[in-house]
Amino acid sequence: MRIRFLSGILVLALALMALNAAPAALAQGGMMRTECKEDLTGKTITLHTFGDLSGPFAPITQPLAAGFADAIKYYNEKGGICGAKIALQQDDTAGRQEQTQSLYQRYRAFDPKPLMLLLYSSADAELLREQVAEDQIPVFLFAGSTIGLYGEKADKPGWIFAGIPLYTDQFGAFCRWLSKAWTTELGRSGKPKIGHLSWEGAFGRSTETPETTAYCAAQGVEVVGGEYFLPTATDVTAQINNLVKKGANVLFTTSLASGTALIARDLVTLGLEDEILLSGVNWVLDSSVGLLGQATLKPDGLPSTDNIYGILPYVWWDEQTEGIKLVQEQFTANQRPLTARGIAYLAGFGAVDTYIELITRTVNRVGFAKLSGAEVKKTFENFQYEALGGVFKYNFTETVRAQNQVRIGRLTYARGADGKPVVVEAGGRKLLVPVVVPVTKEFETAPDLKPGGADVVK
Amino acid sequence: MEIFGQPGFAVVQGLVAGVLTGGIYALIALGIVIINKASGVFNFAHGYMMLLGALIFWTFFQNQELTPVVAFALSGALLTILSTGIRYPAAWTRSGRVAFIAAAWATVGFILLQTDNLFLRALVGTALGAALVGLLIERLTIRPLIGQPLFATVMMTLVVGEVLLGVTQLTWGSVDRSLPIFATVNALGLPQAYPPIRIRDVLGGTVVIKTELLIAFGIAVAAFVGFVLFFRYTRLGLSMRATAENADLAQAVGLRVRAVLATAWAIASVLAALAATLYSSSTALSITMPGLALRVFPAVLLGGIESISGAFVGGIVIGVAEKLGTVYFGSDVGEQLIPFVVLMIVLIVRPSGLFGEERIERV
Amino acid sequence: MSANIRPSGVFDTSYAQEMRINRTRFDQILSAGFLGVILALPLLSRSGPFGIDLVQPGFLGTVERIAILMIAVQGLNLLVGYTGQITLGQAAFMAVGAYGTAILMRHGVTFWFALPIAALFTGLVGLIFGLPSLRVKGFYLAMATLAAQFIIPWLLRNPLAPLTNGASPLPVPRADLFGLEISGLPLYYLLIILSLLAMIAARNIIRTRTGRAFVSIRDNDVAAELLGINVFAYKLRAFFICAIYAGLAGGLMAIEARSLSPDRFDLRNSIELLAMLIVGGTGFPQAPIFGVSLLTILRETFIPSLTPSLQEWLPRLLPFVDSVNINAAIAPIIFGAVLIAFLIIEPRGLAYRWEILKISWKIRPFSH
Amino acid sequence: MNQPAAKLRVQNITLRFGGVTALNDVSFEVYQGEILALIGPNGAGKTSCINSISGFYRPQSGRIFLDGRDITNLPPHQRAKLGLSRTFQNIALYTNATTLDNLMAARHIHMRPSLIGEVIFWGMAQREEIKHRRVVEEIIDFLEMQAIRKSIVGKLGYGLRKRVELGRALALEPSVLLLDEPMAGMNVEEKEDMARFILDIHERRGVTIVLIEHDMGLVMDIAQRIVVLDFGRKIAEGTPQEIRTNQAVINAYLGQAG
Repeated sequence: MRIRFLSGILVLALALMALNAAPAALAQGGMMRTECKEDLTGKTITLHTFGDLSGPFAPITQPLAAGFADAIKYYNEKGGICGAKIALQQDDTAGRQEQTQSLYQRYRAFDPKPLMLLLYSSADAELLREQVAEDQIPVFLFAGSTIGLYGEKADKPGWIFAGIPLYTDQFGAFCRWLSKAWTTELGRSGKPKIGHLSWEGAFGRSTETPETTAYCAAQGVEVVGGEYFLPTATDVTAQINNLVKKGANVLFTTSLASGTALIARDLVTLGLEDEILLSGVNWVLDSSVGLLGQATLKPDGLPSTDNIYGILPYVWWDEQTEGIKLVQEQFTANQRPLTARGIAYLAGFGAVDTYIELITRTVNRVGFAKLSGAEVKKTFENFQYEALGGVFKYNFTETVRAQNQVRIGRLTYARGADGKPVVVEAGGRKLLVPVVVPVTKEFETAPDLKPGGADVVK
Repeated sequence: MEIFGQPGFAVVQGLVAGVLTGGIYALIALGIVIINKASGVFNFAHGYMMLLGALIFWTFFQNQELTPVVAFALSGALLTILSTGIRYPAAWTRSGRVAFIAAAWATVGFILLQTDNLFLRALVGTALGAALVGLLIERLTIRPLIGQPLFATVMMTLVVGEVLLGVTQLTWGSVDRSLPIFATVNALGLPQAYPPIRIRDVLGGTVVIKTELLIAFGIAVAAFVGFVLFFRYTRLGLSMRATAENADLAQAVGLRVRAVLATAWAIASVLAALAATLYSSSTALSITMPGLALRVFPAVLLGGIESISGAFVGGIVIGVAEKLGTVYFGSDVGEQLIPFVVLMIVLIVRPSGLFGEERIERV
Repeated sequence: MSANIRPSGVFDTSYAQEMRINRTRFDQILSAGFLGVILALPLLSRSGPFGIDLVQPGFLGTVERIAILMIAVQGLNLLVGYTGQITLGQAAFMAVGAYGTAILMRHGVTFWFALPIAALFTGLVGLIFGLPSLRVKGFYLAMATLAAQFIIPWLLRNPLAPLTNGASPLPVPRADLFGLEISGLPLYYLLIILSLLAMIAARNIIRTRTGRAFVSIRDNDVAAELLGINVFAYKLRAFFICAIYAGLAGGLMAIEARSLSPDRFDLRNSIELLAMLIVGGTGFPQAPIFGVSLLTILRETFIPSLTPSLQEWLPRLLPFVDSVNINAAIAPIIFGAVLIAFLIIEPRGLAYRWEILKISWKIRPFSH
Repeated sequence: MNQPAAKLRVQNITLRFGGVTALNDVSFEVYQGEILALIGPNGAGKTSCINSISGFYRPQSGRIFLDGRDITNLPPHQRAKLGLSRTFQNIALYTNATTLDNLMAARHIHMRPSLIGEVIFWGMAQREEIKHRRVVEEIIDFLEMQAIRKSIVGKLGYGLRKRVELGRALALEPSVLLLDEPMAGMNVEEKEDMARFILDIHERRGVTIVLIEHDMGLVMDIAQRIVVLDFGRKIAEGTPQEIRTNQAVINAYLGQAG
């Protein structure tokens, strides 16, 4: 198995290099790590994380965990946190809330108390929001749950920080871009009308709030309604037909890879691939979507998942930066399968990098002896940092605790000099190589659409 | 043209999609019904057996490498099945049987090791692999509970599901996979799904039939016909029916109840793999698969928990109810509420299901 | 199913004495001791007054959840174990109790009213889903309750969304007693006491008229009807009581978790409650104590404490498997393997084993 | 004839299962305080008749009266409240409960319903328990079952289970007791015990008894009147002496040739 994965990755990497398919590298300096003021050699600092590793969100959390593991291995070789070794404490909740609760109570009681919790489920954050405030344990969350971060009325304790933009803000940013790009860049006529088509559940419904609908309307984008499907659905043609009947010409999805690929496939089935633009939150711009979507091709010969638009709040694998090079190197060295080459692995790697920076800065400020969750939170509340040399950009303040620098990206496939898609062979199968291209080159601040947020339309 | 206020073509589209999806539901239901028939146990592990079966198929279908160890193990499974499960014509001599087994073994080994026809290899490999899984489950977890309270056995199937989940995570991880089985190879050399069948101008619009779902439906129907014939005419099928009716009596007349039980599990496991593979080919092979089996429970009940034809009708009815419900009331009602409302209505009107047997009580 | 072997040397002088739950001194000491240990646990933890670090503070939360789930499983035991009606909807009934309590509290009703009102309301919902028991039995009835398991969360997610926050979490205010907030230790003791009362109440139901009617229905519903028991009415009563227990457990879960979401009450949870009952020993009064404790401690304490060392050692034993896959597989495989072993060794449940143990103790040194 | 008032009256009942007619226009009366035996060859409809009286089957036509009250449309549990009690051909005990609990369960209709009281089990509820426990203990003594008081009935032998079932039927304090083959499958000794119990019940408690039994000798000994069924029809009714010599009965038992 090893040899197969390895050869696949190598072929892929070679293909990418030879093609130079990626856009021009973003100008980035080297890795900007704060200098250590204190030498912590001989000590161990643990990174605490638990989440759904074996439940319904496992497709996205297992690559994330792979990212943690590889990053910790790599950074420990490079000196850890100011010489201190990074250890990982990780547990599986299987997506069960009781298990989250019990693991949290376990973690809370660790001696020393965790400096930070790394979580990756909206539901976990929502459950623990008040408890972590009581116990003074900050959380770094790789999900975009508005309620998790800000509570029901946006006034609740601020101990949770999100590594990706809130889903509501992502949707707002998409509306803003869509209204500008609709007739120009996208060359469409009429008005954009969005229909939500997402997974059932809190995650899938997180983008459809009164605030986002009003904001989009103010941007000239109408939200015509929402339809939902279960992760086990085989067919969403009925849902698509319903939304089309309501006038939707854009579908926005909040789902993971299999859900997005299913929608793309059914759009092609219904022959609507040219009429309807498919878009979604950051998870839809993932290699896994690009790989799954290849089974169905559009009449133009490209996979159904070609030209999905979405939020790209970080630098993608195809962009040439120092950070990406580093991640790619480690990815290859650890023989990760092609299917893991997505946002989750990147996020996992970036989270460890962020953790190191966070602890380093806190140690520099208060000294190792006084290191505590409360101090880490203070560092977080004034945290300007570009993780992995710019792959993730954080600009946290006391009131803005979610990453909010976004770009719009497009999922497509690598093409050769002749303009034709390139076919590579990996693991014994022929594949097109999914790439994500930023449509807007510059990062912009996403609108603030949490209840009572700055950009909420009154 | 409208039907009750909805565009006619959308209704027809919903109907078609419902029937085709229902075919896969029916196949899943069939697996659950067969185990229930043989042992009276409702199998909660079926969803996990599906996941495992589809992953086995994926392994054979997508990868060219296969260690001889796996091939050997699977042909060993065949050997076991042949030498214990099936009785050969009595006229065969001992050497004839040995030759037969050896030939079967060699053929399977050859198929499993060759890589030119991945589909055939995957078919044979999955059938054997899934059967082996079923046999192992039965032997290691179900058989020790023979004679114990039924509850314990039902519980055991739940636990087996948990272990199977762990095994799939350990071996395959959790990434979503694509499994394009019903596909041609396009100009780029990529597998490509057959284009959908479009029927234009049906009640004011175009109705689309997904080819892979249609093929899956065809296979499901074929499987059903096969099983109905199997239970009606083959010796093994008849003995399974007899055992289901009254295990003690079956034992008394010389049927091998344990062998029948093992066969039921092997068959159900193969059916689970088949259903899961067909399902995956129409969407993706995802770890959410076990959830699909839960959605099929209403179909099983609707048809009657011991009825094979009931499983088929139940699957189709639930599939159609879901899709038409979505067309008329939106997906949150159609897919999440309607199947269970239908279930409640059936239970109130006809408690034993559409095809279940009503039993007369005696004192 | 009381043991038919009586300890020698124990004589009852009145029927009242014979009917006691703890009839012998040994039983009394055992129960009192067990309860004492549970009540003393917080004092032995780091957060307790003596600063002793014998009990992990996280374990107290586990005991709280055991206490809550014991109530739900005891309800299930009355319905499934004693009346013989299967339900797959217990978690949905818990959801009704939990959301009912939370919604009432959010509208200013004090916890002490909200809980019983919500529990009673849950009882009524249970009655509705018990109606099919008029005509259907066994697994078909289970499926009617399966419908409850899907319809109730659907109602919570969709039409009731203005009250429940839909699929999003619903924050629950803190319970208070005369202005004093109930959290930490008081919450712990509240949960233990209520759980204990619920156990005693169930035990009392079991040993009196209603309980005997339940058992009659389970063992022979035809005979029960012909001998004067209104079978349907008593089935409904069983559903009602079972749902009240579920509602009670749900309401307590609401104030323990402080945040509710429909996902917490899905079919998986219902099935797991049944699993706890079966592991505990269906139809034994002690089943909830054994079953809930075993499964919860296994999942919440045993597996997490094994995980770090397994995460370290397994990748070395299985170098060809990705360590991430190993981490994801640890919990389900251990959980499953332990239960498989358990089911094969004692398929009738821990309480059954316990009875056998007690009998063999009484008649020692003879084995029969 | 100067007969006492009819305790139980079966009037023209007809019972069909699909195409099979189990009872065809059967009528008879059971008088207060007598032992009536219901006999007939296998499949004659005896058990169907008992089942119809106790309410398990609903006849398509005909009426049934208890103490002059029409009970045809009452559900079985209400008939039990009016004083009908029965045993079953294939013992139908609560197999996983003890003898004591089986008998206590039959006290159901005599106990005051109070769920709240039971939950608390204090004061009245407890006194109520003890009161009925005394009644049950009397029956246990009467039927000589002291040794098996706390045994799970599922583990008892056949003869004892029959006795427990009789005890359970008695614990209901019935005015009419329907016994469906109480002595089937017993040895001579057990049969004698059972016959003694039945006679005792009849004499000491004044219970009206309807009995199905195959053992003609016994029937002739203990029954005061006999009703004979054949193929769902009543073919004879009368004292043991009359039945013994009735040609129709002889034909039914020995076949038409006789």
